[in-house]
Amino acid sequence: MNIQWIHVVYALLALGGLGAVFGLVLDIADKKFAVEVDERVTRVRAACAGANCGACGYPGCDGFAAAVVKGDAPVNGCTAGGAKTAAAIAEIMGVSAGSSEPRVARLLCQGAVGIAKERYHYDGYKSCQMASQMVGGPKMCPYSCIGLGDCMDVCKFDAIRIENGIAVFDENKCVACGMCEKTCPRHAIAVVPKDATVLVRCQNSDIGRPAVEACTHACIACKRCEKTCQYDAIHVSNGFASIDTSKCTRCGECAKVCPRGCITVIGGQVEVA
Amino acid sequence: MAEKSNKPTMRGVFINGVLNENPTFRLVLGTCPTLAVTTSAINGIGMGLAATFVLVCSNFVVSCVRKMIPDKARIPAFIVIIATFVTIVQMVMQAFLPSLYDALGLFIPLIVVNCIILARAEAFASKNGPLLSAVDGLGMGLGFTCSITLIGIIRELIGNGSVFGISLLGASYQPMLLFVLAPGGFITYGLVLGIINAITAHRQAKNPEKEE
Amino acid sequence: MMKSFRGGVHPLPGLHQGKPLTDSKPVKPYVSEMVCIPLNMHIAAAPSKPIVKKGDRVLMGQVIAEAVGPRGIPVHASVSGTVKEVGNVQQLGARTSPCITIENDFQDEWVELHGLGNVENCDASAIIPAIQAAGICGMGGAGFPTHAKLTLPEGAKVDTIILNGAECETYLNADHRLMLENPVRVVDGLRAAMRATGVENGYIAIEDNKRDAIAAVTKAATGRKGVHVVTLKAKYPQGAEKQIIKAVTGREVPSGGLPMNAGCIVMNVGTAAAVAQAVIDGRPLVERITTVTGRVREPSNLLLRVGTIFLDAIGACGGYTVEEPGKIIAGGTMTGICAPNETISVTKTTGGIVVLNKQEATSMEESPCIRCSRCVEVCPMHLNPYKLKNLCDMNDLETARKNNIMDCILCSSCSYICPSRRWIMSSIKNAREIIAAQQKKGV
Amino acid sequence: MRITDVGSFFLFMVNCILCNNFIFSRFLGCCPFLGVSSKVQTATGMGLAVTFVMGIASLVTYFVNLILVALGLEYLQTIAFILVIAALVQFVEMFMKKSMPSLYSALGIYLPLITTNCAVLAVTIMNVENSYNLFESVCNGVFGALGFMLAIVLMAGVRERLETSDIPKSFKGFPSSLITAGLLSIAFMGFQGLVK
Amino acid sequence: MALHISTGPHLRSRQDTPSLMRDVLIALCPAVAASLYFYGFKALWIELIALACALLSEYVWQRLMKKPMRLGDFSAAVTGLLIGLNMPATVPLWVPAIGSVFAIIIVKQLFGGIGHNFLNPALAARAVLLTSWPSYMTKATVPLRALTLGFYEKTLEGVDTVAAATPLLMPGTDVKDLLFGNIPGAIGETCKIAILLGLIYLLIRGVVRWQIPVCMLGTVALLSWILGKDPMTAVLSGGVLFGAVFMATDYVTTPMLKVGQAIFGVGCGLLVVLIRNFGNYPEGVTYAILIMNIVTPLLDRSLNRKVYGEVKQHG
Repeated sequence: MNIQWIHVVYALLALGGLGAVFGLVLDIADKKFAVEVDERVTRVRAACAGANCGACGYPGCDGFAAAVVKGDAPVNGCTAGGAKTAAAIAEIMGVSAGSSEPRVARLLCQGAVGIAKERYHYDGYKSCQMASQMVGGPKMCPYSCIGLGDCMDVCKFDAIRIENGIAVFDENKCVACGMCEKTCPRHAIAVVPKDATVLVRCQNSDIGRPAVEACTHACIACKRCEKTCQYDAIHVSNGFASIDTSKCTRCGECAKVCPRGCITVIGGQVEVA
Repeated sequence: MAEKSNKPTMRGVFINGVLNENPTFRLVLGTCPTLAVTTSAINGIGMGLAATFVLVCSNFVVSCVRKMIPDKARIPAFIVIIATFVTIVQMVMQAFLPSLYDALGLFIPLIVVNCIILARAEAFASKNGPLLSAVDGLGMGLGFTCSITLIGIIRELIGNGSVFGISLLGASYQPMLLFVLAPGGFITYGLVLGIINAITAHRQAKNPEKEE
Repeated sequence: MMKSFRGGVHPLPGLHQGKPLTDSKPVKPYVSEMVCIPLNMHIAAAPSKPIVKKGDRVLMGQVIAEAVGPRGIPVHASVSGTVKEVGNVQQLGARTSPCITIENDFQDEWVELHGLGNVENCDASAIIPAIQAAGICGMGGAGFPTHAKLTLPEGAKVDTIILNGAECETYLNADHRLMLENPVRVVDGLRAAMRATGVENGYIAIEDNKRDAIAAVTKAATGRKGVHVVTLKAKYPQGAEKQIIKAVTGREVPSGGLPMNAGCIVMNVGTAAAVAQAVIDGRPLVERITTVTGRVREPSNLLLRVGTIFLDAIGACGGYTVEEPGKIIAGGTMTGICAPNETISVTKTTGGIVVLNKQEATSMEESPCIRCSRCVEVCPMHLNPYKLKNLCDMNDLETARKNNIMDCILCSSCSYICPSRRWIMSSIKNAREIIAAQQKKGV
Repeated sequence: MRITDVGSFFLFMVNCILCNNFIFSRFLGCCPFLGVSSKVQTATGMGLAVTFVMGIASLVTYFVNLILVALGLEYLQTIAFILVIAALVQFVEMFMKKSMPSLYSALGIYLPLITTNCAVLAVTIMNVENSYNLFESVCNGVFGALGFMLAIVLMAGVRERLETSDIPKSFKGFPSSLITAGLLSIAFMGFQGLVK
Repeated sequence: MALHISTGPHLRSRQDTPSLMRDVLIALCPAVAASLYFYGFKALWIELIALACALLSEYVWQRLMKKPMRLGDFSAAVTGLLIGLNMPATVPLWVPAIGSVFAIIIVKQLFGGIGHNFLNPALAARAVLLTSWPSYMTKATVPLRALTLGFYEKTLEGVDTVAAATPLLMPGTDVKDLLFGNIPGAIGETCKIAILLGLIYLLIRGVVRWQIPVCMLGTVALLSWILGKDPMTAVLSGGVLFGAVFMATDYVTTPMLKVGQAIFGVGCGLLVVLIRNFGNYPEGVTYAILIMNIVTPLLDRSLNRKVYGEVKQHG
């Protein structure tokens, strides 16, 4: 085979020439036009798949990296990079997953249909915020879960559903982001440690009759739990009892003495300390 | 990032490419060839194999030279490597498979800018050893090939009544021309993607532990 | 010539259906055995402070709670009798309201009244204090203290007072009957307000579906200085402050501004009549005309004492025609507020009590927007309600704010017209409350 | 098709923008088309940036091709062109960042994405294959890119609207975008044959 | 007793989605009647099949996806009937069936069902059928002198691709024929009088606003006149009138503001003339409206009107 070596030389020269010219120009340009960038952006940029594919919805990997650092884009936004890239970016941004003790959102109300008394039949726009503004709310208890699902709408993890007129949380899906807690107009949701299994599930500040009339499971501030607790972990203030989780031993004694059934033990098992 | 158990194995990397991170259906990369050349199953296979070849070779070479290339020149260097292999494929096809070459046309040189290849070079080959990178390229490439062949089969079957040029649906079948035209490409891809998502979601719902 | 604004709901069948029930019924007085008078009938920082206690005997017109703050107004006993209770009762607010319950002795024994005399000759500077002392607040619905409205801040240039006799709300005829039966009082009230503020132009704006009232008021207004009667096109919300200003004067109230910024003061005709009584006779505001209508046996226009319990007022109209009412609305069906039970009180702002049956009261399910653009057509503020609703649903309040969500007047026209039965106004209202709360927090 | 006079110039334009739209009938540039079309604003920026780069790339590669032809190195076309484009994009980006910050903030961020936009490489290769002259090459680049821009902006408009839609869960994201693109492309078939 | 409580308005307008769609169905009745008169039972079959398939696909989808059943809003029925009326009489019955399924499943339900489709489902289906089986879709049946001689059908095999929009090819077609529908075309779109009756009904019932049909027809007439064609023929031939009355006025896919609607109408008219006179397709109405459907979100986005109160302070 007769190889025309001269063509190879041409090819090498041409490509080399192109490469050299562009390399030189770009190098000069890089120095001349250098602009300061946030160091984290560079690192996130390096962690990306770097294909500039645009699959993340941002204009290029640089755009994505900038957005991540700004907090606009999720750390797992780089679809091309997959899970590993997401983990790497998460590390740079310092939002690594399994950090502290697991927390979970729980509803501090048991006012389901038939338990909390109905004040009126709310028939309007499905929004707790709206209903809570309207003549005292649809349930007699002005501290109850309204059950129109504002929390469900804001939950990005599909962890909340409305059953029997109150919110029900899926412990496995909940990531304790706290959106529901912020949204609830009645402040009836709290993000608590997952192992805080003994909870006072009522925040009715009324004492005595109004509380009794509002809901069969309303705390009436009778202080029996306070007297029973050997660990000084449960106290009545503002008209309802609340538990200090750091002192609570999850013994569940308080739940046994509560005449209104507003203290619950999750899982039904009472752990003896 | 749990490092200990996650050391990439050959098999793992390969499966990852074909299934878990299937470039077409999971990462949705390289959409242009997926849409453009899948008017028939044979075109799909041709395109897929060409891309696989480029992927394997470029991943291997990139991985070999990854320590020599300065960071700034990384992307241009990768592109040159990829372009070289694409040119080789182009020439080979032109010589031995002229009809396929004509059918794929412009999209052979455009393998250069197929996001999958550059993405794998950046994300995998520049961080892993040559052999592993080649396997990754093979996995990704075969994943790509299978996917676009599938789309090609569907489009050819509905739009032409045949698969790989063999008439399947009989003479009385009135082909739905739309599917071999441009809109059909988008719609088929979209529908297949949606259905695959639905199946995955269904399977995940059934046994959430198995698939992560 | 009929004046109007752009947008609004034209009187379709269904919207004005309630008017004929009571538009030809003369006003009848009705007094109940007991009244429960809320102390926060007006918009103010704090409710009025009770100065009577349980067991006290009070005379009609006696101050039972005194004004708190510069915008506050006193509350007067609307019957003579014995105070039964001073305490919190659930009214229409989000929380319970302080109320004074008085058992009527049917003596109607008045306290001594000191009027200023003729509105044209009396001391102009005494008018506003007299209005405050009479406890007058806007009777159209919002309940803004009238003396505060008429007290212009330094540098405000107001040249027009508009009396709002549009009564565009469905079902209600209280203002209509007032203008028909007592037009002179209405004109007197306007003159008093004009003299108190030194404004030269006064308009009484009435919708063209109240021809008889227009005739009566025109007759009463002849020869009165600077008083004009304007005929407006009958459509909803013709009686909204901003729309009536646009219709009468052609001016627009700047976004976020008050009618004052357009050189106008807008007052309800009922308020004007109350002003006239306060100025001429020194009589405090203790009764008002309320249309009680809907599913009641004899829909009527009643002259009710402030604090009358809804159930009594409904009883005065023969009770319900249905076994169980579905909804009891304080006000008309467009912007009225639902009562949680039958025991709430008629206040200074209650223009009507509308009873709906169960079927009417059950709202239809929201279905997806079909982009029919009717909400855009009817919006009297020329907003894009469908867009705002979408933004609210997506929780994008920032963009909603940029799309002028705060300019919405909550007139409900969009929700009314929506063929998909979407709660457009409600979600806008909801979002506005959230935005307002955020802004408050931010400050 | 060639440009010979004003009339054919317009036909050429219509052909590039509407009839043979890069996205809807040629499937070029689909990645950014699907990726960067979620907001009208970003889509417009992307479209303008592509127009800019494709114009310049057509111009530069025209001369590069002359060199290659002169040296008999046509087979290096792909490598040479992609190199030129990559370098060009990077250079333009750096240049813009420093000297035209306002323009950069509007367009610059899209530039890196363009290197892998196959439309750019495709247009340069098409120019060569159709043996367009310099003017035709640049026109082809610019008008082709305008067609891309039209497509991506329309797509972004539709997608913004679909944001509130209740799309079935497994069809959210790419699948619905692809079907949207398919439907848009059906509509665009109406433009076929405008230029014969 | 628990009273109901909601925010206002406590009573709503009587016009709701089902009633609007029902009005559209009623407005289509004259066109249906005309199709029966000209094409006999074949037309009925086509319409019924299209209707049934549309309703069935909607039902099956909502059932499978566990979505609220919305068959009662009649929107699927309108889509189905429109597809049926858009078929030529010679079409095999499976063609409208596929059209209906495509329209409901892919164009409408995949994007979330009623109110969320960005293309008119009936038109998109027609475009799909037109591209997929052009030979069936453009074969025009001519009810020659149908009015004078009763049912008289003739298939113009020779002039397949001739178009509905070029009735002047048929010797002896005059404005009267155009008006009464004695011309080739789809079964529902030939009889202009029936369509105008529908338009009048829709306008009286306040279902559609005049902006879109008037702007579209006006633009077609004006541009045709400028191009030296008879504006009357241009407006009355082909599917322009049908499209302007029933397709371009579809709420979901048209702009919200009046200005936008006017622009939409003008755009449709412009594209119709453009495609008719310069494009591959004899009948541009389908594509013209589809293209304007796509532009609609941008029109909605960019057009704004002056909000009340955006003025300087008085005095």
